[in-house]
Amino acid sequence: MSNKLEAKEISVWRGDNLLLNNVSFTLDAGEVLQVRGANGSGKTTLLRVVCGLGLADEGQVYWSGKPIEKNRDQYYENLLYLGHKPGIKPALSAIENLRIFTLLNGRAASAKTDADIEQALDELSLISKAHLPCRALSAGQQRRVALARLVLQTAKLWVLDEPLTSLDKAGLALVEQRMAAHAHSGGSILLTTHAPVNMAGVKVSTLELG
Amino acid sequence: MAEFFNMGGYAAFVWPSFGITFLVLWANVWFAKNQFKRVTRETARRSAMTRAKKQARAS
Amino acid sequence: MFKWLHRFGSAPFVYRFSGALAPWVGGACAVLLGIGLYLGLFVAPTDYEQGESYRIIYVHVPAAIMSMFVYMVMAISSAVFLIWRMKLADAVAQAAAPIGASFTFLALVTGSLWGKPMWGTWWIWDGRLTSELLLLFLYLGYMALRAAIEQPQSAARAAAVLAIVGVVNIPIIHYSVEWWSTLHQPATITKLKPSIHESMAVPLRFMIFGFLFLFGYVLLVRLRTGILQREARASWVAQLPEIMRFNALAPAADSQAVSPSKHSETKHG
Amino acid sequence: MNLDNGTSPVGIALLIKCIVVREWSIAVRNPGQWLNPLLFFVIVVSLFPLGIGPSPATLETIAPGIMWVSALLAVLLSLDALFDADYADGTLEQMVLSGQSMSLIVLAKVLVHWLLSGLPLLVLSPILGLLLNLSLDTMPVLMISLFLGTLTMSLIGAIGAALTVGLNQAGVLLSLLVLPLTVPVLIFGSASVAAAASDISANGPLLILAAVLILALSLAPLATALALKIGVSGSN
Repeated sequence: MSNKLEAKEISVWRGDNLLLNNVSFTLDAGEVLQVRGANGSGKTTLLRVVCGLGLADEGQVYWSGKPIEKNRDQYYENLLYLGHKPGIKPALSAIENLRIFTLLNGRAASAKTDADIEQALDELSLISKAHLPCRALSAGQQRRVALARLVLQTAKLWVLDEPLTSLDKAGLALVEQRMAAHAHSGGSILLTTHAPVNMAGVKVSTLELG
Repeated sequence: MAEFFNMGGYAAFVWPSFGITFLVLWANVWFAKNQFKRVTRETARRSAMTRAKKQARAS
Repeated sequence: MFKWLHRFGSAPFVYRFSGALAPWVGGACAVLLGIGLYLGLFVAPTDYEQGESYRIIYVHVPAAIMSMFVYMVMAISSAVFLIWRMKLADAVAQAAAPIGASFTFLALVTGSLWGKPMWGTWWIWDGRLTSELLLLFLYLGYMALRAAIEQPQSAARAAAVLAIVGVVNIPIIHYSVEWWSTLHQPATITKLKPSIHESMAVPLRFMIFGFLFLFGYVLLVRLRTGILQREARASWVAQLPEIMRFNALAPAADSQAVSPSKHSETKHG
Repeated sequence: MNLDNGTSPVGIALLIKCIVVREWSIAVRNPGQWLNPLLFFVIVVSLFPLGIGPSPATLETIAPGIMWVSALLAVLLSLDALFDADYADGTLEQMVLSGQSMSLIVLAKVLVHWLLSGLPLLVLSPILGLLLNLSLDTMPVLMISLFLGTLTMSLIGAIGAALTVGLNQAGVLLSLLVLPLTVPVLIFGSASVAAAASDISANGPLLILAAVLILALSLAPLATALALKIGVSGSN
């Protein structure tokens, strides 16, 4: 089975109101799916359920044909999640954070050396601040450190929760270019953004929520 | 009868322990039934609301 | 066999089954407690050593036994909930917790009321009473954790983990407290459970089963409440007579969107 | 829901080294996090003589209890920060999503937490023992029992910290959940020191302490890993 992500009739209740009502979608290799909807329409919840970080009241998420609870290792091996929370330790420097990240995501990625990390940081023009504790960086810069993981990890499926927030023009262009490259190389992306995403030569389907 | 209630001088311990026990047990029963009635009313309202929403979504 | 067991997984069946069972269990409890009390207070002879105060065992011992039994019920249903993901098992654990806490509290109160005439102090650091006190903390911790987490699903799973961690610790806590109490108190203090004559033991058995059926009755009522709370959105709940009755009575304006067309002759399944 | 993700794709030693280095560098840069519980321990121990009276005889009899209750509370104080910081900045989610065995990660984190909370208590305890008129020859037993006890306390406390991760006002709830579970450690810990103080061999309680430690070492990380996965999936 190819690396296909599929969600079937995902429903989530928050108390009495129906946050996600029977949401279904499939995401094949090389495809990009943009989840759109007003604030509070359940975009973040849907992404967290897809990553197995949240529990849906009804419905099931499948990765290459199998429910994600059954093949959790294989699924997480191919998954990169970027949530609202930056996912970096403010007390540690960018390089230390990324070193931990590449090691934790193991396998091929752990072959990444400090050189690769510095190269990734350079691409996001953070090399000058690589050794500063992330506490000292601005929100936009911290976001770039988190986004450096896109460069460093070989995950096939990207699940990105508003990756473009607090990024300047240069950062925006860079991330969109990275995403397009990922899609062309057979990777799939599930993302939420408010601004429309323009990726050269990539079919972007959208899923409307709420 | 008075001698019975005296409980051989231990009345001050036997009767309170029986009293407290059955008070607490009865409170358990009463609260359980009371909560059941309250939740039934609450569920009726919620299920009516849910059906209304589902019809609204379906139409 | 599994097919039969599986039916206990479906909420409507358990809801109706416990509804039918509850009155019988309640009746049996009343009968057992009645006989137990009558025998215990009127028929059982006076204890040569403790006089009449030994009659407190007719409430203390059942409460102590039930406090432990209910925690076991909670731990087992929590394990079933975590392993086989049966939502109803969690409803059982949630329903049982306050009852267990009440039994533990009763065991403590009656234990100290019983200890006063014998040792002159309201609280004695006897091994069993101290274990009961710690068991009460475990119950309170379980209920506090479940109340502290907003999302019902996470609260249920976290509380289940705590119940299982607790049940693993209970024997360790119990034996260390026993060891500790023998270490500090000379053995002269008589054990709380005196060796009692057969005629005194009969009422005790009635009382123990009376408490057991009382637990059964309150558990069934609270279980039904839990099922209603969890399945409020389900369609089978909407057809329940007690729910229809409310909707029919509700003022027209409130539920005009929902007008069960011919609610007069509805037959509930 | 399997409790553990099986053997970690990255070598176990490499994973533990990575977590230990991470925790150590965080702790070094934020000393308040682990220094405060030590100061708390010193202050609490020195409060007791003020409350109970300075007479050496009474102090000596209750010294084991004071040392142990204060050590327990000090470790409990430092448990709060075990997972809450990682939860708040999203690194906890990334760990769960990394596919590595959460129990190993938890074990590594708890060991570093113990190195920074339990071990310093150990080092400080003889000095405070003198404050409470404990004789010098009970010091070895005091340190051994604290070594076993504080490590067990960190492991069991980690379960409570994981269950209350992300909750506001988690500190109070954490102590309600964890303290009943640490009663055996308290009983055998202070009993061993009391035995040593009255020149009886303290081997019995110490061996039981070691047994409880091994039980905690093997089971606690599993429960903590499961509790963390539940805690992470709780928030949205």
